[in-house]
Amino acid sequence: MADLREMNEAELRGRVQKLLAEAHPERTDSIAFRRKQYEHGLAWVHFPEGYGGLGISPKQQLIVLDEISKHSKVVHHDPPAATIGIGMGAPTVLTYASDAQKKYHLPRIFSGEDIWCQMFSEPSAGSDVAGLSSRAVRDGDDWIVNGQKVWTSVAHLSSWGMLIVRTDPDVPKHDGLSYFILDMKSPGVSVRPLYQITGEAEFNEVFFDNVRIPNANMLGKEGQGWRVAITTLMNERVAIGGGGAKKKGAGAISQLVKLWQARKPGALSPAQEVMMRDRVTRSWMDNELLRITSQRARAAQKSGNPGPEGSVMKLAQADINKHMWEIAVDVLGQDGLAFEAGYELRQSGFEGRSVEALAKYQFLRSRANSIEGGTSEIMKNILGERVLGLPGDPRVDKDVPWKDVPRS
Amino acid sequence: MADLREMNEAELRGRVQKLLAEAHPERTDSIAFRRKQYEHGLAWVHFPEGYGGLGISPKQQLIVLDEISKHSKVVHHDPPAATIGIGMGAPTVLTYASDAQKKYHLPRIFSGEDIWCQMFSEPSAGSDVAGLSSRAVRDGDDWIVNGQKVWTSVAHLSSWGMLIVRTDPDVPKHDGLSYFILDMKSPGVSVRPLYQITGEAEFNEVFFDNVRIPNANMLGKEGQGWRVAITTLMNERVAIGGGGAKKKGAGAISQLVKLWQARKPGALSPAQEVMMRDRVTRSWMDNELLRITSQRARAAQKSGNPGPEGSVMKLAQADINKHMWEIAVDVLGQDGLAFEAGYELRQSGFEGRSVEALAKYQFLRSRANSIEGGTSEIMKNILGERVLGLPGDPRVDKDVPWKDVPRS
Amino acid sequence: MPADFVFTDEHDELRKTVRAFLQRRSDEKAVRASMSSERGYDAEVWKQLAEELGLVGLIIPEEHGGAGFGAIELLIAMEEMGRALLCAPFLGTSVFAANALLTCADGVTQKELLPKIASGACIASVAYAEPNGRWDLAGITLRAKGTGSSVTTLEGEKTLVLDGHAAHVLLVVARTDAGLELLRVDAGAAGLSRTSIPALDLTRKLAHVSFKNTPATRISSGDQTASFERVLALVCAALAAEQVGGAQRVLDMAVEYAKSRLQFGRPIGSYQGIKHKCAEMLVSVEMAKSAAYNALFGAAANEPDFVESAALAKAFCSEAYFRAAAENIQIHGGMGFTWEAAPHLYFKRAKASELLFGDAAHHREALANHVGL
Amino acid sequence: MPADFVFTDEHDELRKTVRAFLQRRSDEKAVRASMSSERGYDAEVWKQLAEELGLVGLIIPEEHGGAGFGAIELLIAMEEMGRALLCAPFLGTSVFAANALLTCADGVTQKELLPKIASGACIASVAYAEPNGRWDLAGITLRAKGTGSSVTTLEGEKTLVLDGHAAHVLLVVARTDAGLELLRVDAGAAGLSRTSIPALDLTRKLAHVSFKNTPATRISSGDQTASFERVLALVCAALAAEQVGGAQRVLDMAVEYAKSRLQFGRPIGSYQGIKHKCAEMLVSVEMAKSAAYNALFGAAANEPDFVESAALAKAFCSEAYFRAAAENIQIHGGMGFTWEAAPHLYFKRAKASELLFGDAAHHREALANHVGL
Repeated sequence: MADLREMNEAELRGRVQKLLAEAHPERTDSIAFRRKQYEHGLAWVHFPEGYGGLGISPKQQLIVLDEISKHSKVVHHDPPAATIGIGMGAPTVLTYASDAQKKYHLPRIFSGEDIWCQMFSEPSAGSDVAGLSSRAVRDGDDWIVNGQKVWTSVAHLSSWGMLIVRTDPDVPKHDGLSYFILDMKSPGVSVRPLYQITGEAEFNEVFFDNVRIPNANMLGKEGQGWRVAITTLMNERVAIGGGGAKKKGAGAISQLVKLWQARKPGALSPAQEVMMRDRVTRSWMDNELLRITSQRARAAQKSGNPGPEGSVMKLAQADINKHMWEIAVDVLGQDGLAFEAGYELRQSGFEGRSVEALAKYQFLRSRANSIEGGTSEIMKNILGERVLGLPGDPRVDKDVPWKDVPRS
Repeated sequence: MADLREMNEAELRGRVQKLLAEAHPERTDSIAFRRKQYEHGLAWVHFPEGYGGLGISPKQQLIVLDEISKHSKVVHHDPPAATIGIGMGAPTVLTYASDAQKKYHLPRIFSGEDIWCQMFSEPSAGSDVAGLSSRAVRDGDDWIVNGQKVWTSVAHLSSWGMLIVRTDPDVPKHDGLSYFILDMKSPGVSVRPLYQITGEAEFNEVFFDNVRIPNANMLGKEGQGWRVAITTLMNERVAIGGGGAKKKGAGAISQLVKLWQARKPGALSPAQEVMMRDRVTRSWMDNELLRITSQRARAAQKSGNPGPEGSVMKLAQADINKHMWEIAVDVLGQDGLAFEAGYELRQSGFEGRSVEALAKYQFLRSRANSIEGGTSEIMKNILGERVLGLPGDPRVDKDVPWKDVPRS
Repeated sequence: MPADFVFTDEHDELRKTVRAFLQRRSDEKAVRASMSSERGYDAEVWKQLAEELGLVGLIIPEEHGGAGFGAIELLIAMEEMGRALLCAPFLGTSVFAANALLTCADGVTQKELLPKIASGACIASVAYAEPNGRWDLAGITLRAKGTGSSVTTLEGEKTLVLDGHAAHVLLVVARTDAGLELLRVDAGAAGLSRTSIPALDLTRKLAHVSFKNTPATRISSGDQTASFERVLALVCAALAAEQVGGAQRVLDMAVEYAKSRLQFGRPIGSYQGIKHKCAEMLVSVEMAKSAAYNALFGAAANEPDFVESAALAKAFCSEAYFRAAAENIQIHGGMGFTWEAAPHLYFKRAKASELLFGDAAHHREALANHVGL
Repeated sequence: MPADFVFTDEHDELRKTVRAFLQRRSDEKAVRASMSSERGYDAEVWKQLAEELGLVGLIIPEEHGGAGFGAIELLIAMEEMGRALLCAPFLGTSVFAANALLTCADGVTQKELLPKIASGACIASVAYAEPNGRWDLAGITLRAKGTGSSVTTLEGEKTLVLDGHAAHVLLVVARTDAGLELLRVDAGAAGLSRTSIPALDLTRKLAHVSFKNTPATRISSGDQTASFERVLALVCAALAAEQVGGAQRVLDMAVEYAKSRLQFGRPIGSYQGIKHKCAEMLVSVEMAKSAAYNALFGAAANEPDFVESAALAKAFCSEAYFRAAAENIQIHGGMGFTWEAAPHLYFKRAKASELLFGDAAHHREALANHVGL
């Protein structure tokens, strides 16, 4: 994508103005407007013409946004539930699907009419995703799928899912996988919320009981599923990375500072107060250094010399975040014993919380930071091996048919 | 040894009195007295008669000591330099040597006439002792040894050494080792002090340049060296374990408390003082818990239900000790920057030190606590595998001829 | 005489009995049922604990209908209850209230209440902490009105009362003209209101209590500051024992999981990343055991430094349990973060019992004062 | 404008030059030779640093014969010197003394001393700390006798003076009637005596200085408290950069060793026990870099929060370097504990630079005050 040409800015802004003349966000609902945006090639400007893009550099997407914002108080951003489809589903469809599929799915993904989910992880395949065991067996023009996926966000809202399953257990694990797009309304698909220790379900489990998928819905060739999945995952990284530069003391740490400054006077002895203040200070330092490290990472990337700054962030952030919320609960002291929100099991919402309630929620929620998106143990392997060049652990699952690899 | 009979206590005390009648410690030098003690079977009471013992339970050794102490103000304890010979050399000689060798060596070991050292570790074989590469090649009635040993205490004072070398590189590592006792005055043996980061040398390096050892000095059979070495090492544990129960607050922690209480008034701000006090308190707690854990280990052993308490001590102690001396230097603050003793390289002595100088010395010395006698990494493997029953790491050096195992 | 840390055959028998009972009646399913119940515990189990096992009156003397056991038996019971995550008013009633009555109350009250407690019929809770956030005795500011008379009135608040919602009797720690005293308020008293606190740890219920001109009976005579310090110390030591039981259990769970969970064709426990974590947990659990055992063997032997040992135990075990419970979640990976798996139940109990009766820093400060650092 | 952390091509060139020079002239052999020498550094190397590289006068303006560089170049130089464990009076003379002169001294003194310093001919040391153990400015109690006049006398002690044994000029921080001032004492002054302190870290020489009715010249005008706070901040930030260089070097050493050392037939770095340790070191080194870079880019940009950033840097880098140096010993195993191997040289430097100018707790307290926590 880096070698895509840039369009003359005025011309691009002109195209946006044309879109706005046809449909104005202030007077058009999100789905209808975004359909129009797609038709004008302004959905993903780096996609080819006719597929929601103009075949120009992805950096210029910002100009589109800027021009819309200039002329409209309402901006129809990506609907939150649709981000997986827009960020990861679309590029995968674009790269691997048939032309008819692209024409069908891309506008529906971008408009937010169709929510997409990603079904890779399985209960038995956490860090070792490629070791997954959901099976698809060929039956005429269809594949019949049985198995289970887990950690699937928005599955309960999704029309379509990106699915990777094992089609050949007799070859080493990466070689026996195939990639499908699955109509989530197919018979035999069931979705259950997966409640977390906070009592909320941000994710789902998805079960497949003799689910039929037409062979036409396989993306890539049989046995190439891992390669296709990599395309999806690469776009996950792009989607997650590049968080905006926060200001000093901003972000989560400001919540801890707020709690600290609002502490009950006299609850802590003077000595305990000194020690708690030092813990808050350490956490402030950690957060500040995380912020600076992310700035350094961006600077290094810009200058074309990306160093290890980026890779260490995920690992550092998990610990720092967990620590910060532990301290927050300790600052609350007696009040830390209450969990005001209660634990009624429910789908995750985005309701507001008081800073006290937030602290307790985050105290629990942050435990997953060192697990989700790569456990800290895996991250340390990656840092040790890819950044520092240390040799790998001996592997017992390489070059062995998947079915012969021991698993739990 | 557990099933050795106990001797009637009065009879045993009578034998000690007979020894004292022949030679009294107040009027006899250590070597002469201990020779007599050997002759009376009171050296190692659990050794057989004629070899310095009476074939009775080793617990009764305490009675011998008690009886001597009753009648003499002077007690000729094991000479410090001779403890390796007495504790580890003698049992190995007793188990594996010829009768003539036993008769020659045991009295000389016990009397302290002959100092013994242990030569197992090598520069390339640290945690992996059995991977050692010093070679012995048969030449008529002799073996010719080349190679190097390291971490050999008292080698510079020793008449004899316990030596393990590789006699067959074509079999897996444990199977190709043989065990010798080596006359340290043999041509080709050279001993060099090994200076540590404290500037002192507690240990030596020993080099072998075509050193000849008569085949008769092999203990055990050719290729059985590892088994013999285990005998030696088992006795090392016996010798090291069972440290006396200290009183609360006694031992090293009392030094830290002393330093803390003698701190410069006003050097730390009130807040820093609070935090430093908390660190001292944590260290006090850790040391106290170590003391209690060792009591628990003894209680469990006594009751015949040894739990994991003993195994955790080594690992815990290393960290606790390192931390304690770090805190001590921090308590000293500015004075922590000085190293009063200087770093003149010298053999380790036992001179007195001020508590300040001791803190700095121990700060450096304690860094080895997590390395010597089994690194903390190895200890964690042992705890994980032997105590908790977790599976081992995959091994690449099992069932492979030693010469084919990669090594640095 | 320093403690020798030897458990007798009777002790081992007690442990076996308690463990077997709890395995049957406080398995994970039972814990989850109690957690989500209003009362917070299974009344039937409480009855069995009282009548069949004699645990409810464990430290109540036989003359008052109890089992007449001491601190070592208490250690064993708490350890096993912590291990099983038992939901029951044991800490509040059988330890805190019973010990407060034994140490501070007059003979008449003892004679009336202790047998009821031992029988399981009476839940008694000590109303100690106040909303000022403090755990030290000097933080008690609730003041009984009127002087001299044995009946007085209370106006104010207490909080974090263990099982306060279910208690038949509240033992209120308050200031009188005599100093710090224990006052009795019965469940139906006028102006008494109790609110359940939605708790971080669902396995231990807490209540907020307020008094509006509520009649209360003075049941201690004279200032109880010194006695009550020892009562608190015993509660902390018992809680430390419970923490040790929980810590050992999460270590066991982590190890079991690490043995059976395979990734990349190997049990995750064969990787040093997990193995060393487990080994470090083991070290810390063993040290925590030493701390709790030392405190309760010390209590049993009436050691003069018992209050100090209790502070050490609460300080160390609080952190050790929390760390172990957190690592257990980590070792369980994604599964450890789900509601349906057990690790979070221990994690929340660990955090709550860390904060309850003062956190580690609070007790380290107390310890430093005792030791004279 | 917040710092952007971009090194220019000129910066990269400077780093390359310094590193190449130090690889030649401050390899381990050279360091050991300097360590055991009386002077503590190689005069020839110092001369080259001044004349060939222009580093000695790095932050001295060109008008005073220096290179006229700023804080980013200082960051680069210190990082490389820390990496090479250079033994030289750079921190004491080129950073502390030069900056003190630039910030606090009168024009005449600047004109006289700065060119001499830049040329390498003059070692100047700031006599700051006193035997009371304090590092804060309020801890300065040495008081110059007499008032008003530009010449006064000193009576008392200063300690931990960087390269004080070799200094030609001492810049003494003392109290006068005007407040905190900088006074000049030349090497031969009457009543001046200097004793080398046998140092934990042999790579940086420290001296104890005492004044007995020693004549001293006032070279600043008026109270310098505020200015001197910024001087100290720059020293701390520079020291933090040196710590980062050292920390990166010990990480590199540890990784190299972990790759080449085989045990049980595998490089020890293939075991997660060692691999994860290295990964954790990497995280901490990167965070330390962020801290030091932030401080010195901040200084270069004249950020108003520079003193705060310097405190953060010294606090974080002190601990990060010490931990990394300690882990490097551990990863080297027995070898790491020997005199002949390099790890202990870094370990001692790390500990000493942690204590120098206030330890991490000292700087965290300062930071908390600045941030208003």
